[in-house]
Amino acid sequence: MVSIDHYLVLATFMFLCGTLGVLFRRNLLMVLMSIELMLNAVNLVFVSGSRLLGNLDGQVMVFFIITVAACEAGVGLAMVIALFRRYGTVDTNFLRVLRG
Amino acid sequence: MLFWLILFFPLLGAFLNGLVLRKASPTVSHVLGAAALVAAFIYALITYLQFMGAGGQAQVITGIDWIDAGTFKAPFNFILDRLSGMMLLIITGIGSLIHIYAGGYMHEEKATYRFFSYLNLFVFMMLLLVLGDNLLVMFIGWEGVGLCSYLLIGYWYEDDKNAAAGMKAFLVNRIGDIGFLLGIFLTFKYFHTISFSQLKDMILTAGANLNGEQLQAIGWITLALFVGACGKSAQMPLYVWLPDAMAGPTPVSALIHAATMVTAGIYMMTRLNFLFYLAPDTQMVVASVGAITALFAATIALVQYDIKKVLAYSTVSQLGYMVLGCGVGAYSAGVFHLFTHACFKALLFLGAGSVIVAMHHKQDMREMGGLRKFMPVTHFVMLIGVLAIIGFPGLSGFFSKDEILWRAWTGGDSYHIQWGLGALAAVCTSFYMVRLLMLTFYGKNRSDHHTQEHLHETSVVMWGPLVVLAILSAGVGYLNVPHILPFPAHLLFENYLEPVISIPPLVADHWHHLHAEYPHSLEWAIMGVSVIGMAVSSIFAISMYSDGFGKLAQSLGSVFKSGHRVLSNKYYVDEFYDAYFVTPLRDIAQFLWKIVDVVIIDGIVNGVGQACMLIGGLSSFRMSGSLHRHGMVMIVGIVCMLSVLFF
Amino acid sequence: MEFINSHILSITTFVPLLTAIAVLLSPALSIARWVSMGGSIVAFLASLHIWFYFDAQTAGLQFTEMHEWIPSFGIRYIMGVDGLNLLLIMLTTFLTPLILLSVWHLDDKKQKAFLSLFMTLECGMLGSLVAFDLVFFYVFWEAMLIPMYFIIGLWGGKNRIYATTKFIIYTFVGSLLMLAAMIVLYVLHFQQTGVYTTNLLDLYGTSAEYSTQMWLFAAFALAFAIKVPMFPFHTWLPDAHTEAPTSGSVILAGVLLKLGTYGLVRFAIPLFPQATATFAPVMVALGVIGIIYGALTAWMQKDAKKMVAYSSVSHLGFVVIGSVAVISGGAALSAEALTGAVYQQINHGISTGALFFLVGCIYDRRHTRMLADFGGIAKVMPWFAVMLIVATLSSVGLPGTGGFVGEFLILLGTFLSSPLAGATAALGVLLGAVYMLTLCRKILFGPLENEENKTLEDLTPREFAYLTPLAILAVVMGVFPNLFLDKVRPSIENLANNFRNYKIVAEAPLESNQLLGADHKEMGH
Amino acid sequence: MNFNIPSLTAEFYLTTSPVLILCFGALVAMLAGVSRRLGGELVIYSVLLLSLVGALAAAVAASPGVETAYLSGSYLAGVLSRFGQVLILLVSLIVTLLFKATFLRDRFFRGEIASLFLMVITGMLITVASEDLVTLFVGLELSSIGLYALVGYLNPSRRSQEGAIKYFVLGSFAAALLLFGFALLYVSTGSLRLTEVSQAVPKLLGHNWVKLGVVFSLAGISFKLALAPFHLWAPDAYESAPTGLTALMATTVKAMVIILAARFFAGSLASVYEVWLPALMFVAAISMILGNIMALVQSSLKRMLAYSSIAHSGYMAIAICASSANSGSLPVAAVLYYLVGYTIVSLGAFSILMWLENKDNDNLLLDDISGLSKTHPWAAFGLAVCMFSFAGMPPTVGFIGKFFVFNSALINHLTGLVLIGVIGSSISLFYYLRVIVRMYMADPIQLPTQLAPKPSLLVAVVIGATVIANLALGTVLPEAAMKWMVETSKEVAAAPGSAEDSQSVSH
Repeated sequence: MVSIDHYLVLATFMFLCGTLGVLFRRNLLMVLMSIELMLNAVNLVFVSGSRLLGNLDGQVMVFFIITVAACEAGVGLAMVIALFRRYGTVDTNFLRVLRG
Repeated sequence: MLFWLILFFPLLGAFLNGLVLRKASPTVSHVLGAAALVAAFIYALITYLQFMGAGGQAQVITGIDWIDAGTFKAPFNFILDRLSGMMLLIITGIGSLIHIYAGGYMHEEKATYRFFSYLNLFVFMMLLLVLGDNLLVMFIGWEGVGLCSYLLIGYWYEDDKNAAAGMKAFLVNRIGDIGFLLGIFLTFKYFHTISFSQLKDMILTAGANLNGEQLQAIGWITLALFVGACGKSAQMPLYVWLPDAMAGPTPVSALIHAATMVTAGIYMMTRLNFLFYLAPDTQMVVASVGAITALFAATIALVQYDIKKVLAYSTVSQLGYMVLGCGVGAYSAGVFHLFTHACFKALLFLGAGSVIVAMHHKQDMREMGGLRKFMPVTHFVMLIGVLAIIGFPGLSGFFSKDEILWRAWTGGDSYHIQWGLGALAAVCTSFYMVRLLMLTFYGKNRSDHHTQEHLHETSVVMWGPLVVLAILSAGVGYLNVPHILPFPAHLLFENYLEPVISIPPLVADHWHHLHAEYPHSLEWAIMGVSVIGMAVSSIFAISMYSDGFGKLAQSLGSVFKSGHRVLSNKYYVDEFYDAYFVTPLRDIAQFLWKIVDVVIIDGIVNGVGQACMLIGGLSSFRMSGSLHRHGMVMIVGIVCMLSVLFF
Repeated sequence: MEFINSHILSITTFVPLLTAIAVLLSPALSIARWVSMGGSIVAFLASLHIWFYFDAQTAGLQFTEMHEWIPSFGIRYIMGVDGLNLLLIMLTTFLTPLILLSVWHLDDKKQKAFLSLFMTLECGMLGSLVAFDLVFFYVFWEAMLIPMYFIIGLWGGKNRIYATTKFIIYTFVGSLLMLAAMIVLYVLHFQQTGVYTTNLLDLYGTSAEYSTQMWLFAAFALAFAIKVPMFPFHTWLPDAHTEAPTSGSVILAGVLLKLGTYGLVRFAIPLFPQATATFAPVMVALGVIGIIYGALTAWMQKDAKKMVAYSSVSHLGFVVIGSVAVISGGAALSAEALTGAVYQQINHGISTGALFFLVGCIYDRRHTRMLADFGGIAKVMPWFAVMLIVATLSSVGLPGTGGFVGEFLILLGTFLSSPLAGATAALGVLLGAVYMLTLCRKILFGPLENEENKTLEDLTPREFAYLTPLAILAVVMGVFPNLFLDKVRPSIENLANNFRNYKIVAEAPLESNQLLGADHKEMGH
Repeated sequence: MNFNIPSLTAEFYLTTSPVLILCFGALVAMLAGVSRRLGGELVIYSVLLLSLVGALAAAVAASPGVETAYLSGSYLAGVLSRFGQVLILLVSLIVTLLFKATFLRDRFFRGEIASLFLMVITGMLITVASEDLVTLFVGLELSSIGLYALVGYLNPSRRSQEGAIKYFVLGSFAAALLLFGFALLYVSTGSLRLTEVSQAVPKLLGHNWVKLGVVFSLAGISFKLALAPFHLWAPDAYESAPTGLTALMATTVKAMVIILAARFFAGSLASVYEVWLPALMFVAAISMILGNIMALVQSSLKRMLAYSSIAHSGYMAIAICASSANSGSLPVAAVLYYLVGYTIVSLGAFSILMWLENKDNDNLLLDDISGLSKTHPWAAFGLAVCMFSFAGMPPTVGFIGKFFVFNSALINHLTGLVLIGVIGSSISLFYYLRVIVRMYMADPIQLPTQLAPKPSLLVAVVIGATVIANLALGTVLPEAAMKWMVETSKEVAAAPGSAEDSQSVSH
């Protein structure tokens, strides 16, 4: 019997992977992908939870998350493109003007 | 009512001269100042006569309330008894003479309103001091006379030295005043009153009921008050201000630093004699300090050249006698010497002032000599003054000083040393006073040509008071003639003060010798020692200084070179104080300001601020900038939150 | 009359604030001057009304006013007068017109703002003196900092920004801790009685555990110690004084510092009697250190104003030790010392105020305050010399001036409480003379050498006008202290004898006039 | 499980009308923007104003006596929601009006921007009115995503682009954290409705997943509230965004999240405070310290205000911590009072900055306002009042707010937090004073483009109103306002799951 904990651990692992990606990848696109990974980990939890609880709220949430993630990706990519078009880079190291 | 006028006139004079008539001519100031005093004297005399006519019983004159806080009460009450009545006359009487004289002395000054204002104020304060019925009113006068002394010493403030001398006088007096204050605190703490009349009642009537704690406290009270007396009456080790105070105009020296203010300590001790009697240990200290001061100052006076300095040290020395008198329990003797001293020392100072005016404000005796020819009156009165102070038989000093020395000798074995010191001091006194007289009035005139041309006797305004004082100096001694001498009335003064001086029954045994009978031969012997010592040293001084600084004087000076140097440098006391008190204090103050305040305290305060800035700068620099670092900080935050929650 | 008597405190407090607004709205500086002077005189007259109608027979709170302010938190607008604040109110309203007179001649562009700020400051000071509700008090206490901050910061000397920032932050830190302590006390009172209130009269007697009391007392005492300022929290003061304009220094030394000692007496001591008894030795020790330390550092100063500033540290040390002179094994305070402390506050206001004015006079003429630049001024400015000497004598506590009465009573009471402390503090009397006479000597005496000093003009009639009242008062307070002490005696004895369970009764029952029309229920609890 | 399709009554439409009006306005603005003729500044301006005023009117008018949940808790109508919505709409309206007076007017009043703007507001309205984690999430994201875009797009420059990207990446990251927390809560408790979650949590106290879920949710909420150590986006975003948006971020976003946090912690999870209180105390403390300390060294005004807003979030968090115990609605009322005060003051400060800025200088430095009192005395005065208020000096609202917060905290024995708050406030005074020092005690300096804004009646009215409101709330109004706050927050205290026995503190 695969208990819910297994899903949770897997999801946590995925979430951590995503987190590490955000923390350590210098390429903005990869950072965006990592965030997507984190969201998907969340989705996994919701889906498995929904399944476990026999309750569709989790599924509904997942739909919303997917939608919102798409929006986010849209805005994010637009920003990255704007950055690339203007400065020719998508490296996060470029983003160091604001500090202090 | 008359009584209040005594206080009112000097105050009015001070007010008018000081604040209203600032544009008035010197003559107006003089007349106003002197008139205020003369009026005060007249009223004092009337009051005194009324008082004595009524039997001379002490009476308390109630005034308004002054301070009234908690259980502490200090009303403006005044005490009129034989002691304060006598002081009243001395102050206003001698004060009037000096005020009159001062007009002549100060005639070259352009605006003397300040001078007379201060002098009048001084008299007012002095009257408060002697009339106050409680320690606190006395303390007003006590500090008030200090203030006036400060202002008058620094009268010629444009010379920084004078200003410094005034300040020194004030500060040294303040040291004593702290002692006085502590005395007041202790008195209030243990007796719940500071009124003289109440204290006296309490001690004398309920003397037996005093508990041990109170008796012990009396020791401390008297000691503390004596510190105050040391300050005001220029005793060791607080005498240093008095010689410097000679920077003031000479009438000031005469009035304040010889006749009146400096005697405040003796007056206070006499006023509280019932307390001092209860503290034999303190009395021992008092007597010792008095005797040591008398000799110490006298030795310094031996070698001074400044005429006023000699008189100043002489004053310190004479005050030592008075204190010695108090210390051995002979308060009436002390006060009697105060009285005679007021006369002859005022005379000597005013005479010296007369000389100084004639010499165009030169005070060095090395430039004088032979003034007898030019100033016969001054010479004559000075001669009387000198004879009085050295104790020439028949003049006032003879009676008063010998009485003190006699009481010291009979005070018991423990007081023989004090007697010895006093007698030695008397020998010195004769020497330096005769030396002063010789150097000033005899021999050849040593001043420069210009001064010599203008040498002449001073005006009547100045020599008039001198004559009066000379008569007093010669005569007042007969008020207290010892039993052994053939005279119609003996010990008038002592009997007069009898009601004031009261030995508490508790310690009557200890002081029994004050009333004991002694063989006449002993008294003759003691007197003989003094007279012989006086005569020998006077003759010695005459022979040494018959014509200026003769060979003998010079050779003695070179033989005792180091001794002479120590004496002329006044035992280096000022230097000692400077090196061991003033300079360290200054260093500490500098350290407190420059190091503690600026570096340590402000350093911490500003350091905290700067540390915040530094941490802020570092943290905002380290944390921000990179996207990843932001994320990292967030993860660290989550980890911290988890650890807070789980552990 | 009825109305006036029941609102006199509000009138006294808020007339200056209204004046401040009117000053801002005045079309011209000349009008603004008269408006401000008028307002300050009205406030003074109002305080005279208090003085004359004050019942000196009772320790109770008089002229009380109470309105609801934030009733749901039990916070009220409570004002009252008793012997502890009466004299300070008088001092404040008395000094303000004099200060306005001293700045009469200034006519730069910002002067209107100055007058306005100054009147606001007066409102703040009066408000914190009469407030009997902790939060209400705190509002004035802190709000007062703002005008003072600007007065130093805008009209100050070269280093003014540092000084004024230091001043405000220092005070603010202490005050905030006190605010926290106030709230804790408020909560404690609620736990004991079930009523939320910040009414000081109700809070007296709130018992707290010993350890809690310690902390609360420490917080209150810190706030007040900074304001006083007590050693070692004093370093803001010399800076603030040195940089502040003359008028600012006068009001700072004259009144603002007194609020610290007033706060100790009004709040810290009666609210936390147990802690007071425990902390008294510490406070006395710091006070005595302050006396000696302030005097010694003052002695070393080369700047006349800084010297007077440090002298304040020394003088207020006296007031502090007088306030906490515990006697009878901690059962009571020494009434003598407390009287002295209350009295000395006023004296210090008068004498130090006068000293700052006088330093201002020569600064106006020479634009320097360095002692070395002066000497022999007495010759060209004899009246100035008279005034300076009178102020000096009052400052060194010469008998016959007010300073003596205060210092003497403080020392006496302290001595009764602790002979060692009293004796050590008495050294301050000597050291006080040391530096003050040095000041006099360096300014007034000695040869008149500096060419610039030879042409100095003596006091002008305007300067006379504001110095003479101070000089006269200094003497009157020394000779007729009972004139003042009679008014304050019952209150002081009440505090001194009953500080262990202190209560003040409001003479007129405090009736709650609904300020906001709110009903009286506690809510949210 | 309830699969009944809820009936959508007229009442529902009425209560949701603010949201609907804004959505409609957003659509209109977007469509109008397409047309060249209709996309003019004036048209868009009117659309914005009309929809905001309409929504405001609707929000005020919708007066639910009792809290009512629609769509199985997805939309919650009640006094607290209305409070939040009115506050947000009012501020948005004022910001919109202010944009009219700035150099950005020609950029702001364009179809797509206005549409985004209205969407952001819509998201906020939804968030404050939701009890369901789904709507809550959608509302949050709607407002956030819109803001990301606006920050980068309204006035593009290297700085604003960088700021937008940082804000976006970190925001999405935080959203993921928040979602992860929600997911864990969901898995543990089986529900996405706060009321149900709160009922289930007490039974699961020992369950580590719940704690994990709460911590992650807290992290997400802290991020939105800019609580340290989740605050680092704020300075960058505040500094790089056009000032009008900064004002919006500092006020409305904060209001939204505070109300959300009040619902979440003070309401639903109050009875199980063990699982979140230590963590929230931790972030509150860190925020007060770090925010204030880091603000000390800033030279850009907006950046300084960003750090200061972090500290203020910390103060508000104190009150939320205080609501953990059986303390009734007082702490929530206190935090709402503080929030209103902070909103007024921030609005005042930012509106002055907005007015002063120009094309060449849209990020004022401390030096730039040197001598402002001489050149623009009233602006300087307004800013000074704001600074004193931020610092919590009486007689401003800042003091009363701080008093209420400290009060509620000390009633609940959070002495340590209050002490940190006191220390933080003391530090903060320094940097607020620096602004005043610059304005009043320094001489004007020569700038490439002088700050010479056109006098604007509107700006004057706004600044005047904030100053007056500020002083009024600090002096005469606290009682009335506090009463209102208490009424408003009763809903939270009365929410199921919060302490039932919430009469009074007894120890």
